[in-house]
Amino acid sequence: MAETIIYMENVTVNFSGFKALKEVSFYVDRGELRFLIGPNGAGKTTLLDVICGKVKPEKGRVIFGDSLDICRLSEYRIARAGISRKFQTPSVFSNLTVFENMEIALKKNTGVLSSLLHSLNSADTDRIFSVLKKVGLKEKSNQKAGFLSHGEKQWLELAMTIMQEPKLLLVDEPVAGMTGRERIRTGEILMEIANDRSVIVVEHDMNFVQRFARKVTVLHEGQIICEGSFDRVKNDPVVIDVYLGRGGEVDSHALN
Amino acid sequence: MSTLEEEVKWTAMLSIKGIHSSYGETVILRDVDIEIGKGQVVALMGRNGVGKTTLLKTVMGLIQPLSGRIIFDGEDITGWSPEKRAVHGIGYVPQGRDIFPHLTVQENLLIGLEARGVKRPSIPEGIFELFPALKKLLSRRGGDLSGGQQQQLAIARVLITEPKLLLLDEPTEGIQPSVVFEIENTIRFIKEQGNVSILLVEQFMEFALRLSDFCYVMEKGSIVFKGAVGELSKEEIQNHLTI
Amino acid sequence: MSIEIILSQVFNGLSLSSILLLIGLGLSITFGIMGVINFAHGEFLMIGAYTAYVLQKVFIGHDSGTYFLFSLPLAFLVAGGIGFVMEKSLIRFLYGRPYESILATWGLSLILQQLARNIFGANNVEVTAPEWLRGGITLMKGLQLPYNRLFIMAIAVLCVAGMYIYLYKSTGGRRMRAVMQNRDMSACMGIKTRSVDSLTFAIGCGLAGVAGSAVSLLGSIGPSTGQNYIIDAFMVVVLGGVGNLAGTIAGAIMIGIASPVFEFITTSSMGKVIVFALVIIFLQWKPSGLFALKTRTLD
Amino acid sequence: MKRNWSYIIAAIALLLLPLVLSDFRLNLLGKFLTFAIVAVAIDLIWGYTGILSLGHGVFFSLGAYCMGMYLKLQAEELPDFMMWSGLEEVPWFWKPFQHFWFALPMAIIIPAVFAMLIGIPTFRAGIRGVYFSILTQALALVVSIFFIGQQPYTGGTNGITNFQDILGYSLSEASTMRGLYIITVVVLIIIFLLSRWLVSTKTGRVLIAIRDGENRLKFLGYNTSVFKVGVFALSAAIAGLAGALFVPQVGIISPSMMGILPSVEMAIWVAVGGRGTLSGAVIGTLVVNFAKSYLSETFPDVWLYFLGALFIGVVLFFPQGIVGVFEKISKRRKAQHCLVAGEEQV
Repeated sequence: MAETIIYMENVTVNFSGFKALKEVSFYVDRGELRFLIGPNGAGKTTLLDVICGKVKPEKGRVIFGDSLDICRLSEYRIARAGISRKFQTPSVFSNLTVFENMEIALKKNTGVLSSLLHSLNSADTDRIFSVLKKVGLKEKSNQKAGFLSHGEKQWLELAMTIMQEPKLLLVDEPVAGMTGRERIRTGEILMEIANDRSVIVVEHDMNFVQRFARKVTVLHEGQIICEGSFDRVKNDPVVIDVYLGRGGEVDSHALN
Repeated sequence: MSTLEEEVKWTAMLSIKGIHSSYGETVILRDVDIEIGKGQVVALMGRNGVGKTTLLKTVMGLIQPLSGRIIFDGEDITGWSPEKRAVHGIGYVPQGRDIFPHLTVQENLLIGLEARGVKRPSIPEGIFELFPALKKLLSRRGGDLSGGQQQQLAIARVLITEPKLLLLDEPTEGIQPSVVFEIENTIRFIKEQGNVSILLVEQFMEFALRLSDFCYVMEKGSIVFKGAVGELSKEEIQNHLTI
Repeated sequence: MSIEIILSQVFNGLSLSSILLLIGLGLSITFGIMGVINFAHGEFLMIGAYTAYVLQKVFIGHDSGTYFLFSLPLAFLVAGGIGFVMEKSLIRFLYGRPYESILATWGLSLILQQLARNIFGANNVEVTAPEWLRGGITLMKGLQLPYNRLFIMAIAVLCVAGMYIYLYKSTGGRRMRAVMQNRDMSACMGIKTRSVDSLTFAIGCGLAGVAGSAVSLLGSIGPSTGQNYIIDAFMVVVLGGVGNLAGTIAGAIMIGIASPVFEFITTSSMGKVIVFALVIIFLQWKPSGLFALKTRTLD
Repeated sequence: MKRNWSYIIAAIALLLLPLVLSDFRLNLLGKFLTFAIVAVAIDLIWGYTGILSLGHGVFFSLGAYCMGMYLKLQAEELPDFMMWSGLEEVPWFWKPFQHFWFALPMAIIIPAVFAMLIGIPTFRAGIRGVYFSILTQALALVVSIFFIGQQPYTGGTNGITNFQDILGYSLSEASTMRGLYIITVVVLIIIFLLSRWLVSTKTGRVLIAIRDGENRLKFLGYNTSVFKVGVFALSAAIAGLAGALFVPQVGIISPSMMGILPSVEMAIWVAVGGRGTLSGAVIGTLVVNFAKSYLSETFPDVWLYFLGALFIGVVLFFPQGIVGVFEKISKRRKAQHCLVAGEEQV
């Protein structure tokens, strides 16, 4: 199963002089759950932005699956090809109901005419409700998404990415601003999603990372400084220097 | 009302009473009380997203609290604009540093003095003694500096205006260890001068405890723990910082 | 087509560019710094033009040659002053609401036009150019550079130079750039952002006023004079990118030269169509304008 | 349910008005109702999709010119302005317009195609927000100047006028005018229902999603520019149809209907009524236009001040328009009702 799903080589991203990524090469295998960590401004979000087509790199190439060149595709084509993105701040459509948000996320009838003429069949509706149940939002399906709490919005967005049935899911700080119980819940949802697809997660919360991570990549100032199992990463002297050494977030007991 | 003001007038540089604050939709402060004495360094700790930055922004005036009062140097500043608070002596070093990217280092340094109406301002030499690295960078654009240099510039930019209260939001975040060491020395130097109070938001516990006299820990928008450094147990804080 | 004719069209274009530049600067800065689209900006040009007219009426019979030199700073002050009042009373409610600002400032423009109509009458009026601006330099046979157009270019160059010095060499300009780059942080440094806004808006309106008194040299002026330039000025901003000097200059030169040249080659109505089509084609290549700053926060 | 009933009552009332109103007033109302159709079209693209077009006067007028060409060719073999410009024959692209069956579909198709020509490059390049508004406004200017410049083919500044009959019915007969009025009401009802259906489908929800978060939608696999081009073209087509209904009732179409002022005014009708509510678009149009006809008849100078103040006032004080104000009142009443009921229970 060591097939590569994302193949990124020598990618450089330049924001008017500021290099957010410098010659980054990054590979993720099919079915992998990968965590990206690093200090603020290290380039984690930019890396996700490149993979989902939001940012076009100045140099380098990104191949998805066998041969799909990401850098040449528009965002919606990348999404249709099977890369889905959950943004850092919840970005659900607040004037639509929870159910309507899910309907929009359904990977079906995304053209102008088909969305005009086709309506949901009962299988679609069942699926929407079953996914909503999974994230605990079934009872709120008729509520406007704008009225959900912060945590619920995050879950709705995760549910929407499940509806997309992506081959690769990119998740940016899924537990920021959540309470302890919400975090565990979110982790469980993520693990379930990761069962049958590849997932890349950007996260600050090291306890969360430790609990759920299999393989970790550490970014610092636009470069990858370490990659490997959580144990390997946490003992890497460079990583400790620039990131973990700051303590605070990492429970020293947990590390030992 | 007046008793409260009188009560804090002689003891505290900053006194936050019963603040409720919301920022967008993400974080809400619930009934936060904090007090900082003259020349005191107070650490505010807590995990990501518990409301530390929101609290600093509320003190700076970037966010208006829903209720509660902020008393600074004997004056109730609750409804004041950020610029008025700045001129009255609150200096802010935000999390992303917020250097003006297209202004030179020199312009970044001068802008605070100019805003206070100083005619023909010049950069006091003392700043370069604290941050020798900045002297060589004066004509570079702020946006071209490295993270560590930006952090030093951000602190220098505020110190020039001689604030009575310094708000530091995670000064060590994303900074290489050698610069962290320099920043620690700078803060210690300021502390030893004794005329600037500091509210230091940090996740780096050791760093924060080395520098501060008193510490607060926040969780989900409320203060859950407080105590004088030296009397408190690190384990207890640790427990609040992890899940 | 002979070389002289083309050169004289380009020359005419440059004087149009100068006027568009003076209007575009204000538009671009107000959008960049406050997120307000000011559709009444053309009316500040109109105010400047009427300032020149009124001044001429007052000085009639006197030394009519020098009065015009006074009309330029006066137009700047009058238009800028009215702009300042407008900013304090209306524009400040529109910050960061570009759509709303379009409608509201459009309403403002209607009111200002109607005011001009009630004060000065609906018909156009003439401002006679001073003696020393008549005639021109003859470069070659069939190619004369009229003094009034040269004068307008000189004004534009002076104003842009002044703007440059203000922005990059003065403390006020530094504050303005700081607010444009990071409003919140500027406030935290003690900058009175609200006063910077009012001043910026006033300067933008003042520049449009200067453009207005320059326009009065080219032909008759009326309540809707501003309308003749505003759309082209917006094209300048769209082309040049928002909030920077270099882009506005480049955009103004492009639109200013392209309009008369294409209108000359084809017809005046066809020329407008071609220029519009070229703008749309250009935007395929650079959707956010010539000099857009690439930043991380585009959403 | 209650709302549906009020719609039905309003529709019946509109259909019965010919029995009550004078011919002059009826004609005026008919004209305003064609404007209301444009307003619904603008609401689709602005209120629901969040794209402010300031060039709908162009699409309206394109439709109107198509119908005007037909009417003109009914009246004269060689239109008078062509004769004055020295043309001896009707130009080839005018000829098919002598047939009603050609002119009417063209009044819908030409604006739609034109909107696509503008929409495809701009939306594909990712031009949005106020940039799009500015471009459409420039479009209004450019097209109106173009029409003025093409005197021999468009009638120049004067436009096309002096019509006689439509499909054999004389335009000077009151009964023809009444018929045209009824047709306008019926078309308005159909367009209204069509739009209501559209926003109730998934497409409608996609449009709202574009308004609230276009980027997010792209990452969900939607080619948002196709939707935007589609709704722009549809909106233009409806505006063109409205123009075709406008011409026979008013008797003239000239470039003054396609310039910037009428185009921006159309947006303000929607804003006054309330963006994002179809009924608001209709109500706003009628309110503003009756105010206009009253004020410009009685105090011609005041009208422009009033219009200007209206633009400013709506933006500053009533961003949700008339419908928004009513909704607020009814909500407050309901809340009070609940409160009273609650107190009684206690």
